[in-house]
Amino acid sequence: MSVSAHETGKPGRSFRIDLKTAGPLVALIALCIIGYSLNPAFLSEGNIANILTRSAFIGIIAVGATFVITAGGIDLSVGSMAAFIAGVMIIIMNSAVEAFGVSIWTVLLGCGSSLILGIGAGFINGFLTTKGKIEAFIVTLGTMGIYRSLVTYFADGGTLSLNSSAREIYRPIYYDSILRIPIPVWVFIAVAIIGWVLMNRTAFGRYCMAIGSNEHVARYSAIKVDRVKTATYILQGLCVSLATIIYVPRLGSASSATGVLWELEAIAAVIIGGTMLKGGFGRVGGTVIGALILTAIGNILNLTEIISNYLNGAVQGVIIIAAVYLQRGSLRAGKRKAAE
Amino acid sequence: MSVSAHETGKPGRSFRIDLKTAGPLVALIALCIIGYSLNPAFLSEGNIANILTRSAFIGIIAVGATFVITAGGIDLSVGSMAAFIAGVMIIIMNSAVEAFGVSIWTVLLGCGSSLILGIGAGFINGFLTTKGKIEAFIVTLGTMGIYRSLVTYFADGGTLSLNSSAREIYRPIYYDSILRIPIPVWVFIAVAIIGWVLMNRTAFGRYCMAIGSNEHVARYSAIKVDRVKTATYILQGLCVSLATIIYVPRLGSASSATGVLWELEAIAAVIIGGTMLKGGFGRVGGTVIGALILTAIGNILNLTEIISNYLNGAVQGVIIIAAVYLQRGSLRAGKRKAAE
Amino acid sequence: MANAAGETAPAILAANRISKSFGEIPVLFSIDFDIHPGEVHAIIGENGAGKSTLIKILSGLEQPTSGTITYDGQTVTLPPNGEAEAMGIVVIHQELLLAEHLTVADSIFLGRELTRNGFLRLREMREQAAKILDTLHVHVDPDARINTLSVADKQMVEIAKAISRDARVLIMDEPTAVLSVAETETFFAQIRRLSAKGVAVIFISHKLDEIMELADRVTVLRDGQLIATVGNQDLTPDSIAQMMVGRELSNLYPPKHEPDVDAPLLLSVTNLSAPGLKEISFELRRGEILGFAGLIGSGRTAAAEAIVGLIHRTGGAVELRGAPVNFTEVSQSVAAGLAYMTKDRKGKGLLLNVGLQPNLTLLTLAKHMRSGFLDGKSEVKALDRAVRRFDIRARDASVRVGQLSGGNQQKLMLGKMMESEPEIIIMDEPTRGIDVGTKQQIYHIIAALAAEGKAIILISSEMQEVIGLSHRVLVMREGRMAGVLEGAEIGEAQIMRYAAGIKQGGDDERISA
Amino acid sequence: AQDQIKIGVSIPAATHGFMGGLNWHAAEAEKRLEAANPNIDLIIVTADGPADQASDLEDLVSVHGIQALVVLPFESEPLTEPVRAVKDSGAFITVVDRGLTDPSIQDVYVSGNNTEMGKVSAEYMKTRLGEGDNIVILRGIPTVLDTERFDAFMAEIEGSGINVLDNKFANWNRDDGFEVMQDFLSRFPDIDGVWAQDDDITLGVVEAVKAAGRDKELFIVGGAGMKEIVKGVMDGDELVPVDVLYPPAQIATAMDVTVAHFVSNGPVRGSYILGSPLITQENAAQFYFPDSPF
Ligand SMILES: Nc1ncnc2c1ncn2[C@@H]1O[C@H](COP(=O)(O)OP(=O)(O)OP(=O)(O)O)[C@@H](O)[C@H]1O
Ligand SMILES: Nc1ncnc2c1ncn2[C@@H]1O[C@H](COP(=O)(O)OP(=O)(O)OP(=O)(O)O)[C@@H](O)[C@H]1O
Ligand SMILES: [Mg+2]
Ligand SMILES: [Mg+2]
Repeated sequence: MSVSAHETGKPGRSFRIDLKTAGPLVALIALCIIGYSLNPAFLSEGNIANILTRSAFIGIIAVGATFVITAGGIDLSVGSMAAFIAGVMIIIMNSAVEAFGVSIWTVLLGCGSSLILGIGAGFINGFLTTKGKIEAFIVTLGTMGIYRSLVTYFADGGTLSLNSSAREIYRPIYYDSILRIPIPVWVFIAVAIIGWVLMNRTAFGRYCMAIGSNEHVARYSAIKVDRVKTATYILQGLCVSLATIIYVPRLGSASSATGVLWELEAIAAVIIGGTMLKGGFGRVGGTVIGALILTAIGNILNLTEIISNYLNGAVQGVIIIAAVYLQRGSLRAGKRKAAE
Repeated sequence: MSVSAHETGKPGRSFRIDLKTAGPLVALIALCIIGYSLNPAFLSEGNIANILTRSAFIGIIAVGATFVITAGGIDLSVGSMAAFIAGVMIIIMNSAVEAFGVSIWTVLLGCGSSLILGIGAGFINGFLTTKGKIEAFIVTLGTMGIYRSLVTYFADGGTLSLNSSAREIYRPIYYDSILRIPIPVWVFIAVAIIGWVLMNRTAFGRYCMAIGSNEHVARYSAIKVDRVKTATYILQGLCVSLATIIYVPRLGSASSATGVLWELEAIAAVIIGGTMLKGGFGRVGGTVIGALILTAIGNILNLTEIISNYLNGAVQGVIIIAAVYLQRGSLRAGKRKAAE
Repeated sequence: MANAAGETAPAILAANRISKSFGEIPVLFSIDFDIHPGEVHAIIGENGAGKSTLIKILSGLEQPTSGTITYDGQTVTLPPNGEAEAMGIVVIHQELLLAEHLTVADSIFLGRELTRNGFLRLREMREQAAKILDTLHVHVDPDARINTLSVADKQMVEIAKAISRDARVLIMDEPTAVLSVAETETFFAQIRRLSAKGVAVIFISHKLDEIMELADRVTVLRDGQLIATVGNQDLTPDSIAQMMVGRELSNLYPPKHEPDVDAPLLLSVTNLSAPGLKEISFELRRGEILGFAGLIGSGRTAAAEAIVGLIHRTGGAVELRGAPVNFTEVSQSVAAGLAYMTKDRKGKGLLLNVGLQPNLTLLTLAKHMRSGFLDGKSEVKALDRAVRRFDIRARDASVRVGQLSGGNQQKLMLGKMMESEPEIIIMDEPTRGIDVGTKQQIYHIIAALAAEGKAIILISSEMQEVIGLSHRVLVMREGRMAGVLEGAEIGEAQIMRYAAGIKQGGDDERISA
Repeated sequence: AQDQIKIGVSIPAATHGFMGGLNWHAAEAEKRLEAANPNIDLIIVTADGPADQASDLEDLVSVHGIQALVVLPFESEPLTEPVRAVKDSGAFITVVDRGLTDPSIQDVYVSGNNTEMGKVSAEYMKTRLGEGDNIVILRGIPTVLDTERFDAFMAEIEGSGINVLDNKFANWNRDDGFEVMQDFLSRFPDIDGVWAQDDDITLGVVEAVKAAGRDKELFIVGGAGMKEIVKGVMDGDELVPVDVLYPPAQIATAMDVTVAHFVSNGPVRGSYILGSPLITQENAAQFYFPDSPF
């Protein structure tokens, strides 16, 4: 009856961690089977590389969103923020090329400014939410409009394109591979691992969960609630800026159409992954799988002709609901098993 | 020392209600002053009628959203649902015209089917959320995709247009006035009053607040939690269907572009109005003002040319944040006053 | 212990003429209070007397309106938000303060995680947590999430959290309110160990025998005023009670009226099983008070929740007035005249962020409708009634329930349940956190209800209460019935023997009447 | 300035490349026309959807009291009645690009030609490909004009023996163009031509094709006349050898014509259909506006 410390040691726990992500994983595997049966090309190396690379953007952003949501917040501005950062990066790199010519420094300058912008934008969201005491939904709805408009303004309604010689240097960051794995995927893996460690192996992760679960408790536990919440938005900004850094070399441009609806996709990835929208409980591993699920759905729809193009959205909707249902189901089964 | 019942009675409560809506009201008045100073035509009768009529759509939908959010849920599907209902209404009315010719019954048939569809769609959201135990965000993200896609499918990628003779009969519902007040505004007023009464003067409203603030407590208090939650989604569906009934005669058509982003606007109106996104606390009066604020912002941007069109979104964002900040500020001041 | 040195050693923490008002409403008036290293200092007083407010001030969570705090002889302004913990002032709050989604180990270490190079030392934290829980004889998994624990286990986790911290002053606000005798004993053993090490302990409780047992000095508050601070040797339970309530307390328990032998059977439960519950059988007659005793986690709550349909029944049958019932929602059991009052007032009983009136009527809104609309006047009347009947005290009409004192919340919850006018009442820890004076009133109310012909199940960890009120006592152990006691058998020793598993109930002791 | 003539210009917001170009041309035309005609005040408003645009039209009448309206309807049917309401207020109406359901409302109609655009694209395909060759199509957003382009293309390609492997919506968006094309490439080992229909999509397609190293085996036909693409055509790009014009500058034409109605002597009426010529290396220079954002 009594639980000794040894019984509760490693094996039991890592088993439960597996169970937690098992839900989304089951859904992902089911999707893969569907994909393969519709078109064997689904599991070709090229296609898998495509899926992984594409999911990197949303995935990286969603890892950041996992922290914001776990701490009880929400960030609707990520898509616009990405467009804005991409736009400013391009403007800065283009002027740098004009002033100093092209070199690897041009790209580094671009990346540096991206990081600064991301952190700054995240800070603004965090500051307005915590110190301004305005609901996160409103703050980030507002900044969403602001960033989207600013990029349209900078681009004069059109497209900001990266100077072609700078692009030549920058291009490999999206298109090259290391050990046959595309660089964006490496970045995604790194962000996911760092995110997982932050969430599960540092006090910061604990604080996010505590704040999302009960802000009073966190406050009474001497946690600097405002600071931690702001940090989650900054982390989110950082993730957006990383995603933008690997996004820009892909098409070398930014416009008002960049990153539209990424916020919804990112939040969906987080929630499909098993994090609760109300906060208190975050799963970075689940988020990664959530991002893969979303990308895979889009990919599968492109690989088959059986569904009217007009109905893509419907199929997507049904699959998302089904995937989450499946996940809840298998989770419940898992729990029952664990109880036995 | 001990609370006498009279102290907790009527006067105190209605005083508090006034204070609660005062915040958004201050923001609205500030906006009106800005609007008038930019262009005196802002306060012309015609323009005011336009603003009121326009805000009716979002306003009616937002009244429904107030219940969903108060009970701790969220509904992202409202915009698509409106498009879908509008589409099906038009199809039904067009076939009715073909089969039986045009009469007032055509319009009544359309309205009837709109109500049934709205209730049904709301029920589906509610059912999947409560019985399927899937997060409302995911369920309604899914149905959002499904409805949007279905209307595209029905319209074959184009636009569904109401038969012009049916439109002739239906047209007054949007364009006519009674006692110089446009009919949509009357509907809005009616929905707002009914919503306010439901929220503040019936057991249902009380239950919504209880569920949103603590579902356990609600369950232990003999509240049929699943049923009440489902009812909020049905109410939301009903509101969407009413909004659609007055929307269809305006443009006489539905397409995949109908109702895009209405969900964000509706939720924004609710939250600007002072309802908390986490649930537990709903203000129908605030929501109405929130909807007016959003419409007024759009209108003001059309009044003046001083701002680049590209920056519309930015101005909108800044005003929304500022309005909510103002509201919180004046609310805080109000509270302090009440405490003194 | 401190008694030898305590008198001369300087106070570690002291409040000097502390006053506190919330807005315009005064709650504390010029209170002097001090505590010495190694001393156990109890604070007692009626519900709403200001005890919790005083300790919040002593731990920095509230700032006094006037007066000063001295710590280690220095006048200090204590930092807010639990930061005083870094100075060695550790608090267990009256209202459970745990984040529901964290695990037990996470909660115990929240805010002062063990880290190495910035990474959490998870295994170490888990092992330490397990060790602390073990010394308290608490059988919870350090990896269990808080939201899966019962209220009592949560309380034990809070205690574990507090004693694991490096406290110089340990402040505890009614830590034992939901604990039964056995848990209280192990807990007290830890307190004694800590105070022997020189930790100063401030302790609030409404259980006067605990005060007698543990405290070196006792401070009595009434209506925010300091009545007296007296040494243990000068105390008797009667004198404490009198100081607290300001009047003589006689007959804490009303006389028992045995129900008629042929009184109709209202509730009959056979072999009821549910998660955490195995084959419970008993019967309940009109006019009868059936006590449920047992250690924490013994399944008393599970039994009640299975009967009213809050948890899913896996086997057995329940009959109400002879007709089989299987409730799946509380609304059904309430409609059938069977009401259950939870002991988890914060998590399941009350909406903390709204006022008194909506809470009181939430269970019975149907009663307050006039032609489909809520009748505010009728709700106001109901509140008026409940305030009088249960002596609910709030300083200001507009307070949210979360701002009421713990005992007054409990009274409000009692009022809420009684609003439904049930015929069968299951009360889970009905006097949790209630002062002796009001307790007496409530006991009389319970007895009167039984005399009126209602049937009552009284789940309580306070053994005296079960003994003093019940006609029969059902003792539970590990989810099963350990035995049933009747008449003269009902006594502390017997109950403990069943509860601890020393004695098993044989077939002959099965409920007969 | 008491006889200031107010002209409202209502267009969709700059949410993708073509509309961005259109917005830019509108803003340029405003500056130019207002400078040239001091008594003319042009008021540009942008909308995010049909309902929003209907509101804009109301505002132009109620707060600005416009004498003329230049409108590019978000969608034809829904905006017919709102434009009629403007007409009823006495304003001169110029409709751009997407015709109203009731053409009698408009005084002037200026338009590109979606049907022709689809047809011209298909005709070019037929010159390069033949029996048994495979193409894929990336479409825009499901709307009437997309359907017009698509239907015209399919009608023209019919009977040529060219296989249309599949068509998917790429939402007039570069990223979607990139991803959809990637998936086409993994799905179909043999693609000879791509009709991308819009130059934003084209840019995404180009990257996907280059990344897959299949740029030698196929060519792409875009549409609209984005400056980057036109420049490529001019420079003899083999992957995107031609473009089909669908000029965003048509809004400027419409504004010119409308202003002319007020400042010139003769009345201005009728239709100005701009046509969709094929942009080739030879004629590209005349379609190249390096200053435009599009
Ligand atoms: N934040 C607050 N705002 C307003 N009033 C408050 C607040 N906190 C406490 N009070 C009031 O202060 C008084 C004293 O409350 P306190 O919690 O200190 O009582 P207590 O002695 O701990 O009672 P109990 O034994 O019931 O726990 C009560 O009347 C309570 O309503
Ligand atoms: N094995 C179990 N599985 C699921 N739920 C359980 C299990 N054991 C207990 N519970 C739940 O825990 C809650 C309280 O437990 P329990 O009934 O054991 O407490 P109790 O005997 O009243 O003692 P105390 O409340 O003092 O701890 C109940 O809601 C019960 O349903
Ligand atoms: Mg207290
Ligand atoms: Mg102008």
